[in-house]
Amino acid sequence: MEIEIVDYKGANVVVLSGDIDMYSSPILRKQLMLLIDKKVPLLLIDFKAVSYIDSSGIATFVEGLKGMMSYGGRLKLLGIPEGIMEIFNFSKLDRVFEIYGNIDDAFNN
Amino acid sequence: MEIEIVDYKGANVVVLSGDIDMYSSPILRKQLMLLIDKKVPLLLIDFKAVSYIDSSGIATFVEGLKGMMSYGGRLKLLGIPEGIMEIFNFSKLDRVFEIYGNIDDAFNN
Amino acid sequence: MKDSAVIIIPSHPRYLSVVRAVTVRMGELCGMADAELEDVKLAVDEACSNVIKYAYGGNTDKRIVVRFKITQKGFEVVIEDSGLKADIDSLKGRSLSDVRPGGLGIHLIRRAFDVVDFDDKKKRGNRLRLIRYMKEKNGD
Amino acid sequence: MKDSAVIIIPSHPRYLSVVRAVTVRMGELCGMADAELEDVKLAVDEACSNVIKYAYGGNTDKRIVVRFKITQKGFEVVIEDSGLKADIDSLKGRSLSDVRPGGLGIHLIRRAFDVVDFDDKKKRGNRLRLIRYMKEKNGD
Ligand SMILES: Nc1ncnc2c1ncn2[C@@H]1O[C@H](COP(=O)(O)OP(=O)(O)O)[C@@H](O)[C@H]1O
Ligand SMILES: Nc1ncnc2c1ncn2[C@@H]1O[C@H](COP(=O)(O)OP(=O)(O)O)[C@@H](O)[C@H]1O
Repeated sequence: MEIEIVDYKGANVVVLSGDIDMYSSPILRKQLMLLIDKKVPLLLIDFKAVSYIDSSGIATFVEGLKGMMSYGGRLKLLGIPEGIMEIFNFSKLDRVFEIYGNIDDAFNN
Repeated sequence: MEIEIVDYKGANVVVLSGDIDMYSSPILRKQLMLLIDKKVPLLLIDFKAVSYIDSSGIATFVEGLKGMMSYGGRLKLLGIPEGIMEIFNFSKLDRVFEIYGNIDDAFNN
Repeated sequence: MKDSAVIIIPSHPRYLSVVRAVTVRMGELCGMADAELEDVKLAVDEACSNVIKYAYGGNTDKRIVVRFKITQKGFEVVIEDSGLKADIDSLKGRSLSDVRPGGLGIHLIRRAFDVVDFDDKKKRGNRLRLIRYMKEKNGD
Repeated sequence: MKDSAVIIIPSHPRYLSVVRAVTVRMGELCGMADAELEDVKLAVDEACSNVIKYAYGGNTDKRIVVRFKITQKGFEVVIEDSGLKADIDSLKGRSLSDVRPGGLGIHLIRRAFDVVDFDDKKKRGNRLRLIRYMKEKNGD
């Protein structure tokens, strides 16, 4: 997994690529927590280049969401590939996360 | 490996994809030999979607080339990806095969 | 050793990518479609992650042995460790409507495999047996 | 079993894709770049193909054991079979300027690995040891 943090109109976008598994998700968790500790109001996660996610990756986002909700921040997921969306659906987390097709939709809604 | 045989302006084009290894090259060999037994004058091999080739695959083409040369036929390779070209170069077979960038170049030369 | 393969890795999460790669290749040899491959890959990864977390308590230099077998009936994966015995009763995931981190792995394993069973006969450690029955293919 | 992995396959060419997949993943864990990965993948495949062809004479239901080890010095791959002993003297490829099918495998193995060595101590079968020394990386 690679993590890149870029700016989009003043919002933080976490651009992920590769496999998010039990090996890489602690690294992801650390990056998310750094941002959440700063109480960023909006965090966009770009999934376009994510090839794989396991339950530890899913758990990391659930934790991130809870962290952000605690101070009224918003976590938005975007560009989730079909195979990965399927896991969000299966785990019923599609109802819990804000999920968007692309960065503009995520930013404007 | 997948093999598809298509027609291009009356010439046979063997379109290959995937891995050519000790498992798949006997299947490829059989297909080539069917065409060579018919003494086709021109055979184009499209490598664009080939992801891997080992020495058994290379040997299959050397054999095919020899078969075609025996009756004056021409075997032309095209669209060879960089990593695979590297193996033709290493084995000095780039000097032995007719190698072209794309199907038009292969057909017209 | 017809139609089977074995991969042995250390109980470190960085080797999970190796197990996933083998799982996908073996699934391909078994004739699985892409969506099936994804499900089975995830399930085997989850089972191995659980071995690292629970059987080995996070210890990363133990061994995990994963056996794959392609049979007439389907695809079998057996995962062995020499760690703490799993408490079968604790082996249930959370209710999926209870949103919290964790508790998803078991569901993902059960989704991909028809049989999910710890072998009682194993004395030390665990032997988890997973079987996915393959649907008969048209024309086969 | 720190930093090592073992894959065991039947001596059937259809399992070579499994060995290639493991080789690539292990090479990645070793920090190899794409071009290196390709070379090493091909070399390990060629060595296993030779086991099937020569040590096992084409017999497809024997076993091949491939061990991978990531060390400080580099990447080590040990390939074991229980087939016919290799005649070390016949173990040379053709001259590359002699164009004919075959005789390329050994060259491809030697290109990827600094050490290519049969272990004399093995009684039955063969144990081929391959080592690729890793260049020190800048800044590491
Ligand atoms: N290999 C195992 N050995 C012992 N206990 C296990 C094992 N796998 C799972 N468990 C138990 O089953 C529970 C559910 O597992 P799982 O659905 O993977 O969720 P998680 O690991 O995220 O809690 C775990 O919390 C654990 O108590
Ligand atoms: N594992 C092996 N056991 C016995 N002999 C081998 C083995 N590998 C290679 N050889 C010998 O080395 C020769 C060269 O091998 P190689 O370069 O792979 O070419 P090829 O297999 O195409 O002839 C072979 O022809 C064979 O005689």
